[in-house]
Amino acid sequence: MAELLRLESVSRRFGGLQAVQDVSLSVGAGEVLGLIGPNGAGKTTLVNVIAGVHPASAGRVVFEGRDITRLKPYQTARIGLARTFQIVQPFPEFTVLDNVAAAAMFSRGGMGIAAGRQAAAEQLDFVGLAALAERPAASLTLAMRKRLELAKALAMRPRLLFLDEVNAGLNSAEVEQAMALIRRIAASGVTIVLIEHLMKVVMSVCSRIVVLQHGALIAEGGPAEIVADPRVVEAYLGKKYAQASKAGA
Amino acid sequence: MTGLASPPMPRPLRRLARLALAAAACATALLPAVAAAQETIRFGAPLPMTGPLAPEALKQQQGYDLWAEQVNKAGGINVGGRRMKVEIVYIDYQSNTPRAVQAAERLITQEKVHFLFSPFGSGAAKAASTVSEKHGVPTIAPTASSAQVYDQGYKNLFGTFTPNETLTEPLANIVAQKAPGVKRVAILARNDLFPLAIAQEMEKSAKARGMNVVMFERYAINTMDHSAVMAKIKSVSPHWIFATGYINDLVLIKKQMADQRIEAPVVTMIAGPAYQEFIDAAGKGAENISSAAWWHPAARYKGTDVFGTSENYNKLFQARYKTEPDYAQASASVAGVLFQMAIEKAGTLDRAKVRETLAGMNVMTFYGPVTFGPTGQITSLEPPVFQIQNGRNVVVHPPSIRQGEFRLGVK
Amino acid sequence: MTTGARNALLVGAVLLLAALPLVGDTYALRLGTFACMYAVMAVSWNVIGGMAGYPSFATAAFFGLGAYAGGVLLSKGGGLAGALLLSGTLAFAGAMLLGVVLLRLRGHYFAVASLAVAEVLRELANTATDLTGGGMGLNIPLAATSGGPQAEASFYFLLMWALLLLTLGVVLALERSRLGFGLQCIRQNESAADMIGVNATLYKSLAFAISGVFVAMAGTVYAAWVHYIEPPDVFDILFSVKPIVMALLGGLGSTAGALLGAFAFLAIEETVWRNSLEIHTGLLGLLIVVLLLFLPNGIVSLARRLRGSGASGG
Amino acid sequence: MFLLQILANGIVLGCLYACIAAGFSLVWGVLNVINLMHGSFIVLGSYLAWAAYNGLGISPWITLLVAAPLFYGAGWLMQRGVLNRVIAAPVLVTLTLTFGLDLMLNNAMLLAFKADYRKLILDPPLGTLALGSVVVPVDRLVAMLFALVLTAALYLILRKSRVGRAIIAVRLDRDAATLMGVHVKSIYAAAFGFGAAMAGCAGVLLALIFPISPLSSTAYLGKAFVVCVLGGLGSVPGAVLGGLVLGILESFGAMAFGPEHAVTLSFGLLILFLIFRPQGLIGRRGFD
Repeated sequence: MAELLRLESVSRRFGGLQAVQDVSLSVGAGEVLGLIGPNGAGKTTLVNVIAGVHPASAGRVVFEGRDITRLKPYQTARIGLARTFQIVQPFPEFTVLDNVAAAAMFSRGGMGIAAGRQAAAEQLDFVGLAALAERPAASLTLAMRKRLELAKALAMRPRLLFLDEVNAGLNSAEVEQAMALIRRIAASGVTIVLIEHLMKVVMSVCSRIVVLQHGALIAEGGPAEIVADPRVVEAYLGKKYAQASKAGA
Repeated sequence: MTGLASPPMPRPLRRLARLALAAAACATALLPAVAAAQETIRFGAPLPMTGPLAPEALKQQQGYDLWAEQVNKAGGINVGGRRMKVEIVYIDYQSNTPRAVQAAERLITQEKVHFLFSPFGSGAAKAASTVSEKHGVPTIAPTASSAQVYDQGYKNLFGTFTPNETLTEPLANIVAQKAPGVKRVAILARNDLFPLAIAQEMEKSAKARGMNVVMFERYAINTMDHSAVMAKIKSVSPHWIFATGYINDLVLIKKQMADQRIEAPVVTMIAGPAYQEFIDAAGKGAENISSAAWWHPAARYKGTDVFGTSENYNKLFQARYKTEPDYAQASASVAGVLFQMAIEKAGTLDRAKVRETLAGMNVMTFYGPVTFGPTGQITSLEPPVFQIQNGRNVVVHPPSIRQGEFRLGVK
Repeated sequence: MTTGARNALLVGAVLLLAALPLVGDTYALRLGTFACMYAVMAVSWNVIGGMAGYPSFATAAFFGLGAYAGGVLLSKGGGLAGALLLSGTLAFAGAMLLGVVLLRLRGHYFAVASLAVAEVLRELANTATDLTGGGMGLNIPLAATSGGPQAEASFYFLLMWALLLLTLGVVLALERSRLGFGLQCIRQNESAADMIGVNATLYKSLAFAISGVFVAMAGTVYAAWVHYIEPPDVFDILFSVKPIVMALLGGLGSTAGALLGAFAFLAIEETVWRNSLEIHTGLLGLLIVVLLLFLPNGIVSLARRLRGSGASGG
Repeated sequence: MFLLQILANGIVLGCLYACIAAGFSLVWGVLNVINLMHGSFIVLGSYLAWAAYNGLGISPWITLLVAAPLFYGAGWLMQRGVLNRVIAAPVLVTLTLTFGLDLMLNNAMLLAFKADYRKLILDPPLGTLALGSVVVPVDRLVAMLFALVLTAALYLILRKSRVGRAIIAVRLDRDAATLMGVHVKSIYAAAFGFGAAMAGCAGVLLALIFPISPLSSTAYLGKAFVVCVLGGLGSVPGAVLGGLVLGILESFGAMAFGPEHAVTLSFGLLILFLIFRPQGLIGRRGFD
């Protein structure tokens, strides 16, 4: 499948801290790539680098053949790159509808307020929030806010969607619904990069998985291989378990 | 629209605050002033009672009040046979020029004053003169000496200070005569209409006598610290230091000159040494500082006005305010006197006629001979030059009222 | 009462104001001119302070810039229209340039920097004596309006009133436009706005420029009206603080609130100034404190609370 | 040569600026409130020294000791009573609120002391001291020394005393401090109290040098702003460094460009620092 995004030895430093180290990666169109790794591995930082929140200290980010390393967040948003936030970021005083309308209005192509609200209504139907359209965003529950984030990202008609721990804090029923939603989004042709801790979700939804630790890429491959890979187990559970799994496998 | 989180507050207090604010908000702002009683002549006097120029405003008010009391004690002004009392209407414009213009308009249209005194100082007087010109209200400016104030071609504006060069010329003459060695002049001026204008006149007068102006610096209004420019003055080692500003500026400058042990044969300051407050604040450092002003209590004029002679004015002022008058108070009083003489001569309160009489006036008052030039600024005064000698202002020029010799050396 | 209806009501009231020259004397016209001037400042400030949420204290800088730019052109014989155009473009361009740098700051830092801009401009006007007359002030010749004080007072009142209408027209249109929507996003959560494609730097600079252009033109009208200006008067810090108090008085964030706040503030200020010789500055301070402590949402909310209704106005 | 003289002027002035700014910087840094009344507090301190000296013959050095607790108490009360209500409010509200309070305070002083300039003239005038070609007025020198002592005292209080540690904790992380059992409300009041005390004492010192009037409060406030941003928010050593830099720059700047540009220079500097180095010369996001 055609290559959508390519990272060429991307790294990012904050003063002495090497947050992302020499990551090279490519994401094909239509894929659902899992991006996993222990806390503080640099997953969110990597997304921030790609989205332009923190420009890369070294290396190149290429999206659809175009170098977007130096682009600012609002520019990446306009060429089809969307992301949800780990900590939800709604516009508190706006209604749910206007939150999504804002995303539709200012992202790819851009549109007027009326058209924006029209597109927003459609996205709200898609994620099942239509009933709460007129409620202020600040009054939503956590699960509903996560869905609002999703609706906003979709309203940006993304070609590449980063879902940053969309299921964090949800109960099992809510996770099931979220997974169904992600599958429907993937089916609609959107390439997804899923940052996730819940192995259940990763194993069932992702077509390929990449593992990050201390800012560096330590493993890549299908779900089955990754789970068995000792380096991954060691990264998550420590050395002792790694030997056990190697011995047992 | 949730706006800001409203603070936790006991219910009754919040209801009280709401009512108070609502009442104030709908109070009608345009309530017309009480109708003017017919038998008094009302003079409008916008003054900077609050703000940086408050000390100067106080002096003008003392001059006006003394005149009004004397006139009313003598039975009021004779307007074509009818005796009318005098009333002065004050408005505070907070040393803010736009508000001075608004005050002038309010005095004319709301308070229905017959005549107007200008606000303090050249800048505000000039700004307000536009309003009195538009309404055709004769206005006398007791404290505006710069020619630029009278350069707008207005007919209704008159001033009781002669132009700035009438101060700097006699000063330059005396210094040239008494201290021929004075060749290097350093000028420090407050960046304001009157102080800067008179500094520029000083520069001309000094250059006209072959003196070399080695330094001409301006300092910003409200400057607290002059030590930098003091160092500059010291570096050019001038014979004559000429500083302009208002009382507090000049007290500060003198102290900081002493702080850096700056001495010079001649030190002149304009609009400070004439005031007793300056002498008290500057203390021993004020010795031998020279200055000039449009009037001095040592004057001996025989006038045909309500005060009569200069000595009588001094006596009345001393009795009322327990201190000797200076030129600012005298100028405010003479502004009232000139209105009185013009009204009595014209025999009417009609503004155009009173304006005519003022324009063509040629009288002698306790303040000196008064005739107004074509621009409305008085041209007939011969401002005295004086010097602070052991804590008192001593007149050194003109010879007719001289009290002492011009001395050199300021520590 | 929906926002649309309230805006229409207020614009209608402003239109009615045009009749003042027929009924009021020169002092009433002067008050009317000040009211329109304050309204232009409050409504303009609301674009950057209320809509974009950036606490700008630069209104005095724009006003002074407009007064001097227009004043200098007028004193050199230029026409009023030309002067208005000049000060408007200067303010717009200046604000756009300055905005790119200044609007990177947030909160206190932005407030202090915008305050300092007025200080620097005032000192520049003070020292550029040959251009601006410096501390000696600037003479602006009497505009060639024939007729007595009433005619001239009406002329300047109608001029300031027209400027207010222009400002209201632009700002009300802005409020409902895409730019207005984007500014609301920036105010609520700037990083989220970035992520969905809002060009925050450009939008903030535009808001800053619009908050300056009409204030500068008001400065020019003011200079022509008073015929003589000095740096400390037109760059007075009160011109930066009063519009904020008016917007707060009217209810932060809405153009109608700013407009209402401006007229209410003038009424209070005039009443206080007229009736107390000694303590009016103190009373003005008291008003600000009482307003901020007990009525943070301003008169708009006051009306709603007094009615006790839960109407969702605004 | 007179360059030495200018340097001396700059240093003496700088120390006074430091003392003026230290309290302002503390309040801004800890409470995140810009206290526009700071200038008026300083003028109030000057009036206290003037009244004590002319009225009761108490020398300014003693008034200094009285002023510290007096202003601390006044500041403490004002914070608890008024400012505490708007601590969490946006900068718009806190800045405008202190502006309103300043209008009231300034007007009250105008009524109480009239607007004429008061001057505190020490009976045996302290005269001037000559060190080689450099001449320094003794009253300024003594005021400078006291200013340094005061600033050092504040620094030590913040470093060594319990309330000082608590103030720093609140400045670094308000929520964490609350979790540690710090009663944040009274710490805010204490910080504001110290700010007011510093202003009052600075006022007593400045009474010796400058004429006293409610109208110079804006000049003091302007200096406090510039020095505080120059040195770094909430940092006492930052205030000292910022004060010295401003004092020296103003002295040399006035020489080079002329005295009327001193104000332009200082505010131009303020804008540049706000944009390129908001944390100031040595200030860090945390505390020093």
